Amino acid sequence: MISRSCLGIIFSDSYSNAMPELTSLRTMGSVPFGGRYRFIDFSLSNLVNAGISKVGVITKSNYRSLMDHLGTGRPWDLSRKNDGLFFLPPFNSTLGTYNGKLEALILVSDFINMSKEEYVIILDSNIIGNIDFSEIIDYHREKGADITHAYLEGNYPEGDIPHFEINGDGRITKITMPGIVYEGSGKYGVSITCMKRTFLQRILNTAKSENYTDFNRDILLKDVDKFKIYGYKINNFCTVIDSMGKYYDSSMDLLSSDKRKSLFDSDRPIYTKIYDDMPSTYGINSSVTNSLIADGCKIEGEVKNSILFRGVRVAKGAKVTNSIIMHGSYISEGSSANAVIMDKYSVILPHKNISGDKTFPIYIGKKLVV
Amino acid sequence: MISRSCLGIIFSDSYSNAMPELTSLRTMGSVPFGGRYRFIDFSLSNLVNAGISKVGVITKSNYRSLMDHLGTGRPWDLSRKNDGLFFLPPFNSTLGTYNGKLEALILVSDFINMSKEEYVIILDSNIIGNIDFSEIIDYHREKGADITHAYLEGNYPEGDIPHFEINGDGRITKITMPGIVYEGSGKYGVSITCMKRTFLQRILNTAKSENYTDFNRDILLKDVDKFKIYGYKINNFCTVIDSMGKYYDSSMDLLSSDKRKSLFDSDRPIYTKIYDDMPSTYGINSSVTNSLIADGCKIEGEVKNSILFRGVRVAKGAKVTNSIIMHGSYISEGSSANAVIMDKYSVILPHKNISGDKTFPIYIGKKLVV
Amino acid sequence: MSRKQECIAMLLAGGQGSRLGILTKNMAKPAVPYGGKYRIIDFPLSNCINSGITTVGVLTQYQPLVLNDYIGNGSAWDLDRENGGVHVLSPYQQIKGTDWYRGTANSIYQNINFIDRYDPEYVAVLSGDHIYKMNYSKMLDFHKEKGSAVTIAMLEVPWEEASRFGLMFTDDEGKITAFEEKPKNPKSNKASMGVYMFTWKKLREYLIKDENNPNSSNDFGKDVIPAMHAAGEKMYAYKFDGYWKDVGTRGSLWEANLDLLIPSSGLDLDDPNWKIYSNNPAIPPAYISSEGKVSNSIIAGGCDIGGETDYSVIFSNCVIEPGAQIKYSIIMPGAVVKSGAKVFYSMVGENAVIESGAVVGKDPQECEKWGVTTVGPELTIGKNAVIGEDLMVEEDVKDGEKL
Amino acid sequence: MSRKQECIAMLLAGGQGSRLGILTKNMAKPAVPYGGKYRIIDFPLSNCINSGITTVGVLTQYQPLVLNDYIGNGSAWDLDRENGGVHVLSPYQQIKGTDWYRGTANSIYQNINFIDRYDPEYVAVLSGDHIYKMNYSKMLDFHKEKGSAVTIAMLEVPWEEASRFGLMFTDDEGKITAFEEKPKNPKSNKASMGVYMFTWKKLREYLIKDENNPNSSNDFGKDVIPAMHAAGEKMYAYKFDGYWKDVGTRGSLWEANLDLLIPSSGLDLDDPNWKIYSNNPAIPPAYISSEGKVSNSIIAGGCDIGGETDYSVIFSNCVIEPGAQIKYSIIMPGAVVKSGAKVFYSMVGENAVIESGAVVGKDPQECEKWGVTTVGPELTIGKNAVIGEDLMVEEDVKDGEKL
Repeated sequence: MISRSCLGIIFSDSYSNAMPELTSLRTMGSVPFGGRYRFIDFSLSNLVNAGISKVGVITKSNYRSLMDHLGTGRPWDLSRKNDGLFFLPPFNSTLGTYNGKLEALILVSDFINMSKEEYVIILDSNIIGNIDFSEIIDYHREKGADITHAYLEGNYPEGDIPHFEINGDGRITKITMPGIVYEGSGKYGVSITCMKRTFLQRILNTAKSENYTDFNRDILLKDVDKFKIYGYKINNFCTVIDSMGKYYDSSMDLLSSDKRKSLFDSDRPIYTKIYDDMPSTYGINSSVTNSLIADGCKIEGEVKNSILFRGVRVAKGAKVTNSIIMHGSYISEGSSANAVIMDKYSVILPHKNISGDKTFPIYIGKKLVV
Repeated sequence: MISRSCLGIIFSDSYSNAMPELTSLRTMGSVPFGGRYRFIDFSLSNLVNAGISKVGVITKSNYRSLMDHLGTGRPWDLSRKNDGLFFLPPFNSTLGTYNGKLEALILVSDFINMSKEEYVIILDSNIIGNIDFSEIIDYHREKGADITHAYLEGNYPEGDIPHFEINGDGRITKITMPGIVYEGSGKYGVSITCMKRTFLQRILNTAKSENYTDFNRDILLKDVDKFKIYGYKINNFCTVIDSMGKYYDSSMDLLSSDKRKSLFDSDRPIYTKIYDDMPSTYGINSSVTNSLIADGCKIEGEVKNSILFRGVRVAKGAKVTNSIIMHGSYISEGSSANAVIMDKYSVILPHKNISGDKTFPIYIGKKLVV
Repeated sequence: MSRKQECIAMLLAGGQGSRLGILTKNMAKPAVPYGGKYRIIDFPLSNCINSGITTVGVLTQYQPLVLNDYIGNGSAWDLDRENGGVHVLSPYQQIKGTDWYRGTANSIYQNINFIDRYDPEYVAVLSGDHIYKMNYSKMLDFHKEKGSAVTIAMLEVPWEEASRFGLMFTDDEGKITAFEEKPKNPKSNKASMGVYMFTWKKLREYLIKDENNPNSSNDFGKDVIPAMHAAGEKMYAYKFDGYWKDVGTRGSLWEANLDLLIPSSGLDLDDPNWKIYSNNPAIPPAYISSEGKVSNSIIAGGCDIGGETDYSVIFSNCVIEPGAQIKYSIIMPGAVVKSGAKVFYSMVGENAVIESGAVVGKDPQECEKWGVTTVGPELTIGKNAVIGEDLMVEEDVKDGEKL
Repeated sequence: MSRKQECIAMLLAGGQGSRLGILTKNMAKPAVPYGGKYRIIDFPLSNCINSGITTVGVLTQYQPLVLNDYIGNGSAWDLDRENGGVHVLSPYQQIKGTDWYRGTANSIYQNINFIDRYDPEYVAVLSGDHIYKMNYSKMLDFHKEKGSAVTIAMLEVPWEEASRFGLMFTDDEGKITAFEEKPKNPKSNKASMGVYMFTWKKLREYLIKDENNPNSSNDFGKDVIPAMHAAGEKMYAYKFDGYWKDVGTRGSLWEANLDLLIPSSGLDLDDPNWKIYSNNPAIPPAYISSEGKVSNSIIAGGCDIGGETDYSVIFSNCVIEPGAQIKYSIIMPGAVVKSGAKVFYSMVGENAVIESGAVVGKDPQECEKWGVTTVGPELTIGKNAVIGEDLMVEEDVKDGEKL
């Protein structure tokens, strides 16, 4: 086949409880990022840029904002007669929810069984990066792997993330789960896995009969010797966002030209829902430096080291520094915001000064007036 | 506006427990009907044929088959950048479900409040008819009604359906709810109502504060004097399917040329999902009379007074009479089916004779082999 | 807006198809109805999407309206894409004047800009008027494996028919060593199917050369392929052995329709793994009335059959009244055959009306030299009119008239 | 496939727009960029969808490729419809030969079949090259109320400019009593905006009459409207009083862009109830670097601004390097202005490159007779080259060259 025969499955809810502020009203997948995107845009765009045209999105709760964002899937060219975008709420679960990824996959196994694609890529929606998935599939095929797992190399992040030992051929020979906190550096997993669809079906059958629920614990750790698990190293800018600190730092990373250009590679665009705002206007006495400005903003004041989502207004004499200001928020005349994350439609009233610190940004909730 | 400014809201689940055989695995809206349709196709087509391009579908449970059927809404031209088709599962309900239509509407009031349309049409998905909704809106406007409620005239059907007394102007002056069984004839309600969107919002606010849940009991019956409720008479062929008997009889009605032509008016087509089967082939010794045959059938045997959905196979020497055979079912060599409703992918093995009666058709479940 | 595509397809749909006569008066040949619910172009378009080719240019300059209307946004074939999809490409006016497509090669030449937007490595050039199911991606694999400049799909035809085709000679590897164009005494039976897979860089180069050659007729078969051959480019033949039919004449169109009734013809439109998509109108299932007698026929949706049909293909929305007889005939969409009328061994165009008692066509056994009779679209054949064999009816026929 | 529509729109996008010179070398005028992220055609298309008109024919014969590519399947304007939607209509070959569009009226005449498929009661005929926001459905209401055969949108222009327009005289009811075409001494300041609402039955009749009139130039303004007037058809003027600008010249295109920076101009593209849709490329937000100095400007997505921009409109994906200066200028999509270059009172075409140290355009105060300088798309202006005022640059300019 000319288009790659691969199915995509995205977990839209992974780690949702890691960022309660941003995910109390939305799934992880619909958290705003980078001035005009939602987290899931990166996973979806990576899939479609690899020619994958059938994608299932597994949801658990609070998925309305995600449904609104994805709509018919058109911006990702996933509004298709055949294939396209499939919403997978926990239909068959009596509890209306699930525990662990294996259980979730078992609940949507109809979708997997009725697909015809040869391969499947399963990934989390909180992975921000521009990654060539067709390369992962090629690598998987070439190595004759059972499972290919993406990884990054560097200082271990916090969290119960698998650490890998990998041999010269790229095969993962040892996997450890560090518990919650870990020091040091090395190779650690990023939740992007590639398998043959039939292999996944086999795993799920086993999981079902053995009551397995956790992919990492019950499959990777247990069967690292039995299965040929290969590691695929991500060399591009890539960040997995699982805390507010990580969210803030990763956002600020986009002000670095190298990282921004690595993420927004024009050969593999990142698609998102279109809102048709007019381009931003900058007033006579405005001053904007080192900032990302989405469409529809009206800037009369000062903006520095910040990210403005669409439709943000910065009034005369207002000052925004080191901040992330989401859609439709308003910074009033004479007020200032430093190291602040303002959620959608929030307002800072005139002549108020809100200041956090880069290591401790202040979060202002959706529609809050401060 | 040139396109009518009206919002559509369909209850996909109404009366689901009235036909447990056909709705145990699907919502009412996705029950197959008429050889190639699902119930909801009629409501949806009536809405879009009146120029309505924003439709919310309220679901409760078992809505996967409905989601599969509706997809992106493309066959109804509802795959839109703005507007289009909106799936409304009980997002905000802690129970994941709702009681009564008012409660369901309250749960989706976000959707109603964020819409801009002037009017709203609310209807059930088990109404089979080709009805000009633009005429209903015009009538509603002309009468200056608060609520316009569609009705039929004739022998009262079974069930707790509102009976109307209507004055010369068309205004409903008295409403009675008969309880489960009722004799006689007259005017009775069909669950299609038209209101101003703002009027609906007002009703829902009241219902919320008063804990109303049932639209018929808590609004229609209570406020027949307070509100200007008008009746709109449906003159076309129209049937409300709320029992297996009604399902069978209404299906057989389609073999009548008049009723069929009233339902499939080429000026207002009924749209449905497209499957791209080839046209049906009729073998050398086949005999087909007084039957509706969808695409993709292969008929080698005898078919009489029956409705065959797409992809049905009738083997040599097999005989199908007075029956409804759904998608992909197979009637084997030398067997016969009389007054049978075969659900999807069911099989009658060779040389078996299954016979019900027109007043008591036999139901064969999905994928069952008999 | 346009992203790189490994392979795109260019579909030559330009032909007026004059041998189809009245059937193509108002539409290009690829828009001619086929098989009960299809049009000819459904086959290459479905082959494209099933092969994973999602960008298709349809080249046409002759009566594009019906074709345009039929293709619409391409959603019927899943070819409505934000990136790529199906595009109907008519010639356009340039500052220096207008260029009609002068030949098949010129039509691609004029759309080099369109192709370059997708920066493809390979371009499939397809005829728009054949009935066949083919996986172009397998042909592409073969093309890549051989490192070919152009790969030509090839079908072994019966020797007695070979002289009607462009023929190829190949070595054991499939490499093309020589060509022969419709020779009187064929020495090969390896016919070109009019399906080419080009390495775009090569094709682009030869198209520009061809355009600059004042002696060229700008045709693929006559000019570009021979030029590539002469220059020693690597050319391979890719063997195809399924059903393939050129429906360029009324006889072959009639035959190709009836082939659907012969299981052994090798043409299966019911394969769930290789669906043939078409632009379906919103119509109810077919109704066969109590008087209807249907045998060995294909009946499409929306029909109302009260008469007798035998060994025939009845397209969507036809009405065959009680007492009418259809035998060995093709009745195109929306046609009406009234009570007592007979249609034998004929093709009736879209929305034509055969009034009661009229007789159209004749059984070959009763003819000296039989040929299929064709009634043009939208025409009316009057009551009790009689129309013999091998005729092409291009205007209304009055009541009682005999032709 | 096509169902009845009360009102459809036909958009005249045919013009080469020669007064826009190099900017329309490779595209029809309606495809010219405007306002940072739009193209001119976004305005009539957005007006259509916002007015509830969901079937639009775009008539073009000049370089339709860019327009076709831009419009795509119409999804950007919510005009990708199974029934209706937007269709680009180029002239096509008929059996008897080809008909290029001979005039605005002839272009509609040639598409009577297209219109008839939707069986509309009303047809809006729109120019494709004006910037304005207008609710055609209100105009239709007026048209219906008056029982008019044709309603012409009318704008009261300043008396001193009136002589540039086709003018109308009306009675108190809005009924048109007389016309005057670009008179030297205007007696009316009621100008036609090139927006017509026709009762289709009437228009159809007059189009056929006009086509049969060998002396006609087949133009709406010159032939069809006067013929309807002469025959005593009811004609009304519908008054419009918002922002409206013909962007047919380089000067007016430049002006119309800068109008966006003047709040009092009356053009608001940020109204959520009347969005102007456009085909958005997938690009990240604009980045203003630490060296960037932006004042009184519009900056579109994907830009990387390191230099100084004042009173300018910078389109998508432009790069303004540190040390570059842009004043009172329009920089079209993808253009690059390198460090130390200056662009004053000019328009720079798509993907053009202004090398470092080059100077393009001049401040009017320093000129005798100022005019906007235009650099064509895809061109390169060499290092330290100097280009004066009121010039149209149609080819690359070498390093150090002075024009």
